[in-house]
Amino acid sequence: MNNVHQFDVVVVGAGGAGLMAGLYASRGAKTAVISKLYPTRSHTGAAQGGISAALGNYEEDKPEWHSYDTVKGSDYLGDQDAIEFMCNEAIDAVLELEHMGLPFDRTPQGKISQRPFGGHTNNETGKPVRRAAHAADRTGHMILQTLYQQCLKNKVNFFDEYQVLDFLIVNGKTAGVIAVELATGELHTFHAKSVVFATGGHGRIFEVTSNAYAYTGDGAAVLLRRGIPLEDMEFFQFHPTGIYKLGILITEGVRGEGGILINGLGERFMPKYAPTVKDLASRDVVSRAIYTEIREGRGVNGQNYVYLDVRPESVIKYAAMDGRTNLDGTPYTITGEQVLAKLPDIIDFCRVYLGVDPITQMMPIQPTAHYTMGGIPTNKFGEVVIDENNTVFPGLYAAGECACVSVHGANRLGTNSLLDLVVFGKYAGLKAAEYANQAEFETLPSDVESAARSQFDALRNGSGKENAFDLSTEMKKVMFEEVGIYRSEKGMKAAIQKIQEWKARYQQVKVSDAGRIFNTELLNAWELGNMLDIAEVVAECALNRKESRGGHSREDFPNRDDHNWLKHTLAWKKNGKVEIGYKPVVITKHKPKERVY
Amino acid sequence: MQVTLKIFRYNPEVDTTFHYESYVIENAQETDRVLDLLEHVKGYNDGTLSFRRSCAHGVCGSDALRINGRNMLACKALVRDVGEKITIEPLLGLKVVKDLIVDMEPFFDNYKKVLPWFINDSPLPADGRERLQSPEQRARFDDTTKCIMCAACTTSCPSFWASDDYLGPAALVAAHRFVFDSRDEAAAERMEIVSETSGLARCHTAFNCTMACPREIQITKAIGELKMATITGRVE
Amino acid sequence: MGLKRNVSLAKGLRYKGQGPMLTFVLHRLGGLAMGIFVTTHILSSFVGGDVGKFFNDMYTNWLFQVVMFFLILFHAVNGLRITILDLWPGLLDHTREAIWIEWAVFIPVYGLALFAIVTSALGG
Amino acid sequence: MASKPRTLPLNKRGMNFEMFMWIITRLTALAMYGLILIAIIGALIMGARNQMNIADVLRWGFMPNAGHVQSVPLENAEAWATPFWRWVGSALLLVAVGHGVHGLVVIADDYIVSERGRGVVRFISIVMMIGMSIIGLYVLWTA
Repeated sequence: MNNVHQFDVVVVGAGGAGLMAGLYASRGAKTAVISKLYPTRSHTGAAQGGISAALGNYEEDKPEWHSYDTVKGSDYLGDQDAIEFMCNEAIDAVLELEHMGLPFDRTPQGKISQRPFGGHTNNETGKPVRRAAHAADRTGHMILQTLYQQCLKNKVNFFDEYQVLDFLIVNGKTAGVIAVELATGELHTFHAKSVVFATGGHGRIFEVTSNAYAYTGDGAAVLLRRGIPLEDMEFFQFHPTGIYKLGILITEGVRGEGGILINGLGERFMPKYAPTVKDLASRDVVSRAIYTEIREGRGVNGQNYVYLDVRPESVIKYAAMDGRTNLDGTPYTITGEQVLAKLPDIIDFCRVYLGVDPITQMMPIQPTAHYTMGGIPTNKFGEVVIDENNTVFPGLYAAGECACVSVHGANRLGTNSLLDLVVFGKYAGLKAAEYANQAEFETLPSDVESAARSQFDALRNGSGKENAFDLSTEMKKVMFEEVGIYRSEKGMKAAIQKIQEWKARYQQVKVSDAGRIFNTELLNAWELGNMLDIAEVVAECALNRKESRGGHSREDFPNRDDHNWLKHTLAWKKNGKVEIGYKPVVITKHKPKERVY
Repeated sequence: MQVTLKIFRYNPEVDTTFHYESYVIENAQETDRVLDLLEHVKGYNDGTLSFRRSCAHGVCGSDALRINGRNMLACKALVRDVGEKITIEPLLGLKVVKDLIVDMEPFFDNYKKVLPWFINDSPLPADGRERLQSPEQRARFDDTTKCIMCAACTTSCPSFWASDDYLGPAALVAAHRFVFDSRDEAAAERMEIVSETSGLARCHTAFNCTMACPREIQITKAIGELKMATITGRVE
Repeated sequence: MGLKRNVSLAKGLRYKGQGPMLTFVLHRLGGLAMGIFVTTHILSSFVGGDVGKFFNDMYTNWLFQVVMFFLILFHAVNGLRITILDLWPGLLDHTREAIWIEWAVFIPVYGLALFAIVTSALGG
Repeated sequence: MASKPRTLPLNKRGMNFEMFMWIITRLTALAMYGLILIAIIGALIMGARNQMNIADVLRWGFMPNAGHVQSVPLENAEAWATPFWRWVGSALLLVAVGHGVHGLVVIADDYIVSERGRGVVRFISIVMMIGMSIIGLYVLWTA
């Protein structure tokens, strides 16, 4: 027990939410931020579009409109009190980021520039409103950098490249976490009064994802093993156009400029699925359509991808067929230069990763796993709540993608993820410090590291019959196919069966690296264990929910069912089994109605 | 296609020095990232191979490596561009901890020296709104806000090879980002730091940093602007 | 623990820095060579006598001149490029182009010097 | 919009020995170009086109010292050894020694990091600079 550290507050994860929590907690309490990556490597940095707030820097906008748009986007599964809270906080949150030095783009008047985004509307006219504050197309990168810099300025204690393995509970209260220092392989005990989890999502359980390798759901899995439930895990957002195999996003803007989707037979297939808006249908509809084409063998060369075509001649041809016109009524046309000017980043990605020039060639794309709507249940102050009655677990907080407040409900609106992590990261940090300042340290038992140690020992002492890499590849493939965009009872039952098999096979995995220093093989194997646990919960929850809503689309239950399913799912892991409970959705102002855009 | 990887290996718990190990990958694609190949080797050839990675598409900066003798991100280097024989080595000028993993602490320490955070102690606008900044003032430092701190620049710099006392391109880029921000008030403090003997004067415009930058930041130019600022005092 | 931070000159030179790094290396080499050359030349002119004559005669060797002229001229042309780019940092956007221009200037000038040196060596 | 003057006062812009020498190195480079140009143009005016080969002109250009044209059969050797040329030569010498010695300091500073080590290098450099200047001037004015 040489490596024991004592802090009032320990923040696990150093992405946007973790850094925000660390920054706020450190102002009121002795705080440590533990991260398995250097903070600047966190996946917040990959976010592009913007962060929404009704600043009204170009035109009239109101937090109420922002709230309604978010509720509607969530397919009415979001908790409206939390959504209202977030949208009201949004303006101050974005202004605070500016005061911290974040280099937002500017309007000609010198104010923060904003751009329109899907689902952001003026509620009175129904027209798009410019609500997403942005810094070029690197808003997430700027938020991450700014928060990290402010943490350095405020001398926050960082433990970089420490992987948290276990959450300590003593007398039903938070007592700290156990982490392994990657550089030495030594276990460290962080004795704390309050702990904030901000560990991100779990998109890596799917084969094709826009998420980082680090997105393995560690935080959620660690808490799940300690009896904390997870909420709404069946809801996962798939983005229709990711670069083939890599999953890197290609923005909806490509289709906005007239790009069309083409299958392996050279046909434009979207009219079959969305006769009116065709290629510009909503994300879930397009994702489902692409996936159907692939499953029915009409992927390109029999592979699991289709083409996105934004070559000017194709755009002009199909625009003419659709009767698309410019504002003045002339037929819609576009030139290669205009494509290049409007979509510089996408073109750069395609050139680097595909060697494809979108102006002269078609882009191979497929739907990509993008965002975890569910997670560790919390209230709007980031306090983790562990049952149907929203009972707060003393000293435990969560924020960011790993948490489920729930403000995103069944489907997240673009730009709300960055807002989520800034607002709830801040409150989680504040509340954690507040709690720590009136609580006492719980006395740690002597064998505090044993649970964490035994997890590693199991991996070190496996029989070695199984290859972790194969297991993980198989899991990702099955999860993407059976618990992905389209879900059916048969497929999910098969997947759950498989998950049980993998979990058994996982016991046979052996880590060949016996070393302690940067044993990334051991770490990856441990992460695989987390992913298997999370995958199981995702599949069980998805099988359980017999309706289609937002990101959860069932072939056997294609409609939304408010009568039976307007409720949150809670999932516990008890005795090796997933147990499911429910929690009501908070509805204040906006009664559920059909969702049409 | 067949690709041969020659990878720098060093296990501190077993080896006294480094060696190179070759791995042949049979069904590689032209569009595979070098990172994909490393993952393949780790999955099937030798699980002990250690390297850092996270986002895998060039925005997190974890996997800066020396590939065929030149610094780049393994996730932005494709087989198509680097060829069928690929030599992969850790970054130069930082201690190798294990295989391709180097000790990043000196790099981050240098970064922290230039006060890489926004400083403005003047009162906020009375209405609590944003500090105003024109689009031109914002554009002035746009290039240097792109940095992801992957260290590809600093570890390609001959001056940094000579001594890690040199702040290095990445730290100077961070200084530039704030010095030329019209809202920031600590330009003078930063100029004093970067003009010390271990700062600007160690840049000899060898240009390796700019060539290595995966974000295509004009690093040499940013450093050049800081140098001229020490002479003219103009930081806008 | 871990390998020492150890970037030998040879290791550094093996970095594939391409054109700009080459100019940096040649510039430094030329500067060093000139430092040595000018110092010994001034000293030997000062000392005079047999020692001075020995060194000063060495400089008339045409092979020596071929190498020395290369280094001096390159240092001069490259130095001008560096000076211009340093004084107008905005031009550093065009370093690659500047280096092409630099070689375009250097090659004919050095060619002319080479021609003069070699013809005088062969002719007289 | 922020419109405070963004020009730092002289004592707050980081201007120190290093950066002063940095700009001096650039300026001396330009000065050398100017002086070499003067020397070559002067040589051409004095009739070098008929009397000298390219190598002789270049040697004179790099240092307009009468000693450098000793071996050339000149019509009017006097004109090549006037005080004017000795002054041009002296200027070139001083500028070159300053530029060169600082260049050596820069190289040394890359490798020598300690305050003490750098101090020693600076001391040696100053001694070298003064020594070389004096010897060089002596050679120039006595040639």
